[in-house]
Amino acid sequence: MNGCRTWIKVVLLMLIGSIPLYAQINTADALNDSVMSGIGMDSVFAEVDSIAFADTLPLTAVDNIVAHDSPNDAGGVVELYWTLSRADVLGQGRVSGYQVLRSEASADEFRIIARLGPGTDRFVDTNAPAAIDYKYIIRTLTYSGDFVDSEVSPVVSSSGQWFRPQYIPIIVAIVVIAFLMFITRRLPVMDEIWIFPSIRNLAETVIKPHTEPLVYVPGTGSYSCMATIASITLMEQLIELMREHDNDMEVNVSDPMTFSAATECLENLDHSTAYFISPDKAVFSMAYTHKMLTKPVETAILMGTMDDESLLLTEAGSRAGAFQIAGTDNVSQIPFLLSTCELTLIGEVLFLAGPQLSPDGYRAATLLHDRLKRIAWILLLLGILGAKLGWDWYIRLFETGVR
Amino acid sequence: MNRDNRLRIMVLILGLLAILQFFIPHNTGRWINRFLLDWLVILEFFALIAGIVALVRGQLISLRKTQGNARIYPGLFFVGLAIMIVTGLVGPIAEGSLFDTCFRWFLQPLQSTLFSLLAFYMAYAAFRSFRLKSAPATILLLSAVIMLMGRMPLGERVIPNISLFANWIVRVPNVGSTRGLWIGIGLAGIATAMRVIIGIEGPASWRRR
Amino acid sequence: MSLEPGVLIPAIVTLIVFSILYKDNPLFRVAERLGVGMAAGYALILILRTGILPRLSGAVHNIADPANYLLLISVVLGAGFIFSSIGKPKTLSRYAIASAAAIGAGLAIPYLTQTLVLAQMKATMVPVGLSTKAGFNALVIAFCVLTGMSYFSFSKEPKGMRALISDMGLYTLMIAFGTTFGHFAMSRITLLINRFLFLIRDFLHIIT
Amino acid sequence: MDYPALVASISGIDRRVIYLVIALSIMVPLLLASYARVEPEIETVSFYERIQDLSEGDIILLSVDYMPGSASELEPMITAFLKQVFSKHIKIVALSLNAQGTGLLESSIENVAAEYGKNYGDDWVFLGYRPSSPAVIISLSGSPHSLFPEDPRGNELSDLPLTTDLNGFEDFNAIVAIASGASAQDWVIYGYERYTGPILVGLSGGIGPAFQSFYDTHHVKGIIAGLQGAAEYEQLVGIRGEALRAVFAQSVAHLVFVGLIVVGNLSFLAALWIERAMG
Repeated sequence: MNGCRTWIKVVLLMLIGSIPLYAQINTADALNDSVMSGIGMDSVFAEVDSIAFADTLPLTAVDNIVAHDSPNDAGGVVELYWTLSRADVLGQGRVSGYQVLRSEASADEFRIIARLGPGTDRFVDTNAPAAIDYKYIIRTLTYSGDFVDSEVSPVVSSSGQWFRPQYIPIIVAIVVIAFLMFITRRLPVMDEIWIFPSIRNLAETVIKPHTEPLVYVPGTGSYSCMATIASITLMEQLIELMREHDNDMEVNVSDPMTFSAATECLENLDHSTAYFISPDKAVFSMAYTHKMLTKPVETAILMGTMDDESLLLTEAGSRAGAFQIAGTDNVSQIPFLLSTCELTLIGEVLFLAGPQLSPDGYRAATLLHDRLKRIAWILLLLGILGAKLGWDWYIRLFETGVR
Repeated sequence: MNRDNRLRIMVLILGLLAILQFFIPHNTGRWINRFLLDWLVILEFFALIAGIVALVRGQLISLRKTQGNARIYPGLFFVGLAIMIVTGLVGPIAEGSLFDTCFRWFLQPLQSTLFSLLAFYMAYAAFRSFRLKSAPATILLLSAVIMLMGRMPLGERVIPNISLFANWIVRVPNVGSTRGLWIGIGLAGIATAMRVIIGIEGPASWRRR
Repeated sequence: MSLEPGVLIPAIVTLIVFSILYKDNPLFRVAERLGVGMAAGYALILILRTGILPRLSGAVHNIADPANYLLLISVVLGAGFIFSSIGKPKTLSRYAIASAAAIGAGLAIPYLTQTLVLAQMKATMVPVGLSTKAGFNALVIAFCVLTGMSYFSFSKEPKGMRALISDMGLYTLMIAFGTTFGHFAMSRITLLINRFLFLIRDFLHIIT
Repeated sequence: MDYPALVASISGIDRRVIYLVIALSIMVPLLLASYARVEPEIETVSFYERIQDLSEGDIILLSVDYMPGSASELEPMITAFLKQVFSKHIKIVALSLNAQGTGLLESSIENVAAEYGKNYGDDWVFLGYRPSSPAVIISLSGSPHSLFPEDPRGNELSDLPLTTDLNGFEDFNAIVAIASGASAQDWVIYGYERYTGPILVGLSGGIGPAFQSFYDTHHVKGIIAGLQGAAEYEQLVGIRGEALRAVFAQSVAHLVFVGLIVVGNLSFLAALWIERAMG
């Protein structure tokens, strides 16, 4: 059974991996496309230029002006569209541009509010205070100095909206998640819960007898990052675990707010101290390196959001011969943790470690997360099928204003 | 009502405000957003002061503990701190100012050199831990090698079409897996955030011991 | 070799930092201590002069804005940090931290939902197939997303088919990690090149 | 010949030796300086063409955050980009979302602008630095004057011809975010749903792949990733910049990386084989 499974994996892997051919054709095509489009444009312009009877036709004004309040904004913005003067479309090089004139609907004092180049058929008036009625005129100018006005646009006024309809999917998603959270909290927490392997190893490492304090780094991100909050939660749980085994913890913090949070969290909690090192990530990792290379250390735990400094920190640890456990939500740093640390908590595991190790309380979070993942998974699968079967309505449910 | 409940209520209100502002295009939304972010900046400022106070205390202690040449190190800390604060408070901080110069002559080369060390560390990490130990390790190794070869001009001359393959890996499987990770991280983050707002995780939930 | 301080001092700093590659040494310690002090001062001045003072002047400009007065709360809470740092009662700082966490969480929820969840899901929902290249790529992406998602399972151990899928997930994730490693190696090497260029061109004038 | 000992010594080699190898593999190619030729990526081309499509007098919002850590990758990008922009007589409103990058950014714009005879206030304006990129991005969707009453040189924004009647995002024909990390993502997350025009990003090589899927979801319309991307862009714009030079040393270093991985694995396999042989 096991053997055959390995084989299935191997075959699937080859399927993914052995397609340089596809890749080749793909990239080539894509490149061509982008080039082609460029050429296309040029040829069009060439055509337009070549139209001869530029100056012979009468100078016509732009017509059917559409003016409306720009939707889903804070107000103060009016959008104008119109069809170009025929002289502009055909007689290239005759129309020098357009002027937008605006007046309050009550009065008839039109003032020029903008100058536009030839070929422009829309204008966004970003300076139209809400709830004031305006009317517009588009004036067509020629190089020869004469001009012609369009007729007055319909009266329009801008207004701020209180809600963006295209966000309904987001709201629905949030509500669903909140609801699931609610019912999952009500669930009886199973007493024998399966613990994710790397999290279990983490817990086991922490309760091993240590002569030196464990070194803990709650990432280098600000405290308003979810990862940092999760990391502090995890730290709390780990300390609970190791206190029974008389291990100490030394917390090194880079972000000042996180430092205050850590000190708060460790308040009146023996076996643990928090140190503020430096708000600057580079200097922080410098000081951390020095600490590692000069003081004996057995175990170092780095959890939270980290940028490039992650490798600086873990390399220092491995030079000091420490047993390192690291986790981050920053996808681009995970490979370095994998290659320098004995144990790595990949992405979301970081968020779930605290809940999984907590004796009770919000351990239900694990159930919630699995449910969310399962639902997302199924929705996604349906979506992929749907795309094949052309259920546009379904895919539109996930539309969040992506253009 | 006891203190913890008061804390929970404040957390709930601020959290809901922060969610709400996202859905309000009206100026009020912007106002709320600006307000909350100002709130954060102010807190960060004070937190930083507190942090520096803690630093100074620590340095003073080590200054008292150590004697002889070792005293120079905490001393240097105070020198550095003084330099920046004085130059920053008296003069301008724009480009060319004394403050900026101190930064450029010392902190900036320090930072960039430190991050350039990563090249060495990565090489060593690759040498030591990219081994054909297991199937996953092998895949990691292979895609890393393909990337290294594919994303350099001379790579083409070593292995033809390698860059196309590398690009394909970046564009297709890499995108897929990253998305998978992101969806998971997103969901986990949302759940954590909700737990923080209703006060079963984070500061509002810390027990007083 | 150029002796003007603007080049000499950075060059010395650069060499000192490189020295850590060999082993920890007093010079590195000197740079580190000095750096810790300067970085702290730098951060403080920066947030004061670019974050706090402009906000204050803004408050003076439009005094009517209620935000100015509501923000006084945050000032009071923030002061709590200083109290707690000198060992006074910690109630205020607890409130301050909680408020920071709450704001962070509130801001995160809608943005995470939009950008990391819904947008990514929608982007994956494209017609798959084996006949066209686009379709094939879409298939591979879909495969990677679905397996990559199912690598993590927290409430019960994956068995049978699920175990298979989650293993595949690990493999696909490894592809992404390998890719990222390659890219990062690239960018860090660039940085090293830049430092070397600084040393041999700007400092030692060996090359032009 | 004592093979086990040899193998052991290879796999257990001192890290300093590796460090030395890397140092040489970069230093030597730099000393014999030479330029390389590169094949532009689709994302880079798309970035380039989005800028080419703009017309004279358009305004681009350039938001830069780079730690000195990634300056070496991003600076060539910025220079090449600015050369393209100024030669097309497009105007630039720049700001910094990262304290450390501020000075470097202003000076590098200054240099290129001087080269093209562009003067401050009319053709480019530097707004300076404000903390917390989400705050800045969101408030820029409105009028910049509230957040940036004056620029670092002390001019009132309302006095400068370029900025005097900026009312928000609508006035920018494109937003270019060149970043070494967080702020590029903030532009996608916070800027995207407020700004309708194209958002183009230049990134330090590391976060390139992570942004690939933002490109596929059309959150961003173009990406310049890392030194390679910078070199490609220099080639597209048609200048022989630092990136094209560094790329050669880069290639050698990459080969050395691969070589190290190979050697490491050979010694590893040999060790396995010896174990077997010894039983």
